[in-house]
Amino acid sequence: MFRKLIFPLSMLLLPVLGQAVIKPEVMPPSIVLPAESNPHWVWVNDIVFHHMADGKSYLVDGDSGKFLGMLSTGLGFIALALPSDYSQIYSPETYFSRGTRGQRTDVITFYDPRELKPTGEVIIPPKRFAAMPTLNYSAITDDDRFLVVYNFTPAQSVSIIDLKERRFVAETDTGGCALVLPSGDRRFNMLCGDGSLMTVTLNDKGEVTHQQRNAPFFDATVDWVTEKAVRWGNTWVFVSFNGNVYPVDVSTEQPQPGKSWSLLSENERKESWRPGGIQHLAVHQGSNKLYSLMHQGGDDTHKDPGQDVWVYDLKQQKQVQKIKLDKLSTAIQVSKDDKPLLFSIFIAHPTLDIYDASSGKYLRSVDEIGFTPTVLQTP
Amino acid sequence: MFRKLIFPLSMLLLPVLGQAVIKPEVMPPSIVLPAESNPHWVWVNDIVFHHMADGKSYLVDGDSGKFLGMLSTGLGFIALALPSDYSQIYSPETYFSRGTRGQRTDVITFYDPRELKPTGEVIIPPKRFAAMPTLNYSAITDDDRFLVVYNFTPAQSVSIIDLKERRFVAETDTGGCALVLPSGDRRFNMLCGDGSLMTVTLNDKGEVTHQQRNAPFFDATVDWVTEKAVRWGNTWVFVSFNGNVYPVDVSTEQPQPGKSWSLLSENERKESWRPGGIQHLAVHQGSNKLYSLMHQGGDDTHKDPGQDVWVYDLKQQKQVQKIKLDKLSTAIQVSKDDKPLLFSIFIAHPTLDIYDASSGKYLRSVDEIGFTPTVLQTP
Amino acid sequence: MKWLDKFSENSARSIARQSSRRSFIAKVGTLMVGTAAVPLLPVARANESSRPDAPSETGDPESCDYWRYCAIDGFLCDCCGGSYNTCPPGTTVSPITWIGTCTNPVDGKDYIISYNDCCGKSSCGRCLCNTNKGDRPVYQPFQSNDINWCAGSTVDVSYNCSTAVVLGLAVADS
Amino acid sequence: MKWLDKFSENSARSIARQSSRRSFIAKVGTLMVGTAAVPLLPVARANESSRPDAPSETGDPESCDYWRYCAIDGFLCDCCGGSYNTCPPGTTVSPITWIGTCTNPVDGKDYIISYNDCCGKSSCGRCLCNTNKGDRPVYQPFQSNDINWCAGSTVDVSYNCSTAVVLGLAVADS
Repeated sequence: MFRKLIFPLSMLLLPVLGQAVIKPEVMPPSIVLPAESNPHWVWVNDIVFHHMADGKSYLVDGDSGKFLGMLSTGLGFIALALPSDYSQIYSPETYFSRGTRGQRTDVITFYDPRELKPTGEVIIPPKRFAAMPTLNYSAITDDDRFLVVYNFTPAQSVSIIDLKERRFVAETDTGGCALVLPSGDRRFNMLCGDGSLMTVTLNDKGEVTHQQRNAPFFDATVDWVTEKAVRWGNTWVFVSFNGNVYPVDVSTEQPQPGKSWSLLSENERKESWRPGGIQHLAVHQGSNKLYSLMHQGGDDTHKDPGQDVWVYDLKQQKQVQKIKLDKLSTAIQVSKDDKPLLFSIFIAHPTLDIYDASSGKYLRSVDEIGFTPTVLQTP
Repeated sequence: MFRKLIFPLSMLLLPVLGQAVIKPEVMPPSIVLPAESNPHWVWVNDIVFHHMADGKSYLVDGDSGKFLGMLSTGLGFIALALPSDYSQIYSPETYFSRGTRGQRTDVITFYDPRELKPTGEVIIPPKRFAAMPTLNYSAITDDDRFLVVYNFTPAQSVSIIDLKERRFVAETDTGGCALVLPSGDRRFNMLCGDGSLMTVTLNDKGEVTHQQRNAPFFDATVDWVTEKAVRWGNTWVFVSFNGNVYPVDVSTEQPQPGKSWSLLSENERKESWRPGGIQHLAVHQGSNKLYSLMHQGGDDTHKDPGQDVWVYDLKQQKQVQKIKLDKLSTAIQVSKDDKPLLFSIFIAHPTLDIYDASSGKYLRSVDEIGFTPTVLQTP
Repeated sequence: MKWLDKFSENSARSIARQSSRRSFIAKVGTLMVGTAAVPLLPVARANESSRPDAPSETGDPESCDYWRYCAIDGFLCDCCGGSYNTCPPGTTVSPITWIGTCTNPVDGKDYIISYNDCCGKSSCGRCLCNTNKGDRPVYQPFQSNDINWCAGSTVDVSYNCSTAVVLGLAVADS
Repeated sequence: MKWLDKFSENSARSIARQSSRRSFIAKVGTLMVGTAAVPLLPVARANESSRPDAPSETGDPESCDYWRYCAIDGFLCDCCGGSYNTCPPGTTVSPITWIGTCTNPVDGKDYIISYNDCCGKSSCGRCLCNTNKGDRPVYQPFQSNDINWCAGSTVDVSYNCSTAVVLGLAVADS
């Protein structure tokens, strides 16, 4: 049938093309990205709230502002999972046989980071957490071997995937605890409703060998930390609705809470400053800096956007810089290199803004980045 | 697991709820629409161009401006198919096993028009035409028995579905011809590239028994009629890019072209008026009126929006009214009753506007109707 | 509210309604409905008038400011073919969800509100409203509005809209 | 162009870029790319400079006004991780499509342009451009830009963006 249509048409076109059909332009094959990832790249994840069956993630080069490509990532998309060497892209995804209904299938899709093409998938239990995205709903162990995905049905559990063998290992009940906070090659922590961390230990097959509940490290009835904790070396840095910082050293099975401190001075607190947003924290490891998205607001504004990023020295536990953003923001991220970029986006206005993370200087914007962009990831 | 979570929480809530947990409000079951459809209802179809995996159709009551409900209709959604008694809703839909990739499955989904729930589906060849929507890409035979779906791969064919038996009947090659224009209980026409109609005849099983090519009824090299033809009794009314009307009587197997006439006076033509839009024509059978969406523009503006609806008496072939719309429009539709409403929507601004179709008086608007609404259907 | 104005300013195709008393991100930044361990359905079908603690209604249930919506997150079912306490045609209610406490402006009393999601179709897309009143992080799931509570429905996680159902009178701890 | 201004006025979240010389609905109202029965790939890899009829380039290939886009419909691949004649990473080109004829502003000559779609992912969503120059109805499919030409690709109908490839010099019939 195909040929039937093609040939008559070629003839039909001949009078138009005339003798000019000599050397048509060669259409190169689809773009392949460089083998070396650029630390100034950023993935912008989009849940597409009004059309949740069509999740997407967009790759942008922070230096040039160029849009490099995208992935189609299914229904209720949260975020990618990027291994430390960026040799693969893993994506926990949900599909229904009839778009929004029918049989649900959850998969981890493996993408080639140069070709942005699926290279395989692992089917996992159809229980992946459906929620407003944060980066702590799935994570990779420190040696990049296992991916752990948080489930909520509303029973709580995790699914563990062997990334090397491309195999689903097992689902393990984690009742009472949520999030996935990696803390070693064979260990991760989860945050429990009572304000404690649970330590989960794996064997070399990825099977859970031990679950240990620990003592609460904050008062879960008065000063809730957000789900958006960030990792600084072997320390997870939790920040509460009220701007208190709770660092927890996870280098051993028994988490070691550090001394709590506040993002806010007496005066700033009086002026109702507080952290807020969907992704309100970022860490730059090299300089031991914490970036915190801030706004002025009362109780219950912990997810409001901000236009200020305050920077803290995590070692000295003190504020070192204030950056005024060009626009309101609900998500910030910092690149991992030693000339870091600060990325910012607002879920209600999909323009990615790029700053020099050291000076705070506004560099450039990239517009038309999705519909409701949520969280940012840097390789 | 479920219970494990529930019970501790009930206890947790008790102090808050206190003794007030007496007679909680009864949540009624989901809304069920009235058994009788209202002629002033309108379905607004949305291809959701930026998120095509999440097609939708919205039902609005033109009298109250109330949004009544919606359907999720898959990838590259074109339009519903509504039988004359509105006893069912049929929807040609496309799904991929992984949202935008993987195995493609095309189905006709059967929805209950009162409950807006799927009651079944028929799988059809995964070849359904993917294009900017018009209402003539699938249609039901006059006795409501068979649904005919136009395919393009780019080979051209139709799929025929027995709606009573809920069964796929057959796919038939229709090379050279497109669209589905019903013309009887067991007959439909297709429009071919040379400007002719093909007549396709079915037997009582829905099998094609005869295909007949006829003579061209317009010059397909100079005055192309749009795909958006509308049916007026046994006549299909075609309108060309230049505003010429080509009526064709299809009451017999051999289509009978009527005399061509123009929507435009000499003067209007000088002022560059022409029809345009995605759904630029509507017919009101009872009053024999043709509604045509008009704008001023040059060549190649045949899909531009308009803010004027000109009304014609189809029997007398003359203009009888000019309606100035409140907003730009790409799609118009008229209700079927004898106090008809005129509906209008613009693909770039999803607000449905409602007018008295007789007087042209603006009545009301309904906002937030989708993302890129395309074509309107009245029961 | 300045930033909300800013957003509305440059967006007709706004993804959220304005609300005079609600924070925004709010309306966009969080999704869904929370938790109520109390099974709402089925409860004996009391006649409306016979319920001793049925609050008086006032205001527009298609507005984010309607009193029951003091802690809602998502598209209002009242704008989607349902009502403030009823799911639209063809959607299925999530039996569990999260609750808020809202003050009825007529009697000045606080009521426990359950924000049940209606599920099984794509987002309705109309009347997006949200506040985070009383919202907690997802590790306290039954107090979190970030969670798509359709996960607990028989039709799974496709979220269409949210309702606001009165569970009863709230009695302060104090 | 008044209506385009009107649209832009009230929409930052606009679904289409402005273009000085393009009609709009245009940009939204029609979708895709058209037809070229001429197989574009594979063709012997001529060195750019050795092609006798390679047109000189001028202008911004991320703008709707770029000369090759005189009859394009859809998202510009140049804004989507590809280029004016290359598909973005992970997408697959549709081998058949429709053609337009555009005038190169440098040499004033008319060139035949093939608007090949890149397929297999959801819409890129950036730089939506369109004109209907030379567009015909879908019953003349290989001259219609209403058609989603990804239908002819190996990865089926998920449409990501559109390219504009020079097929050759157009020679007028007259």
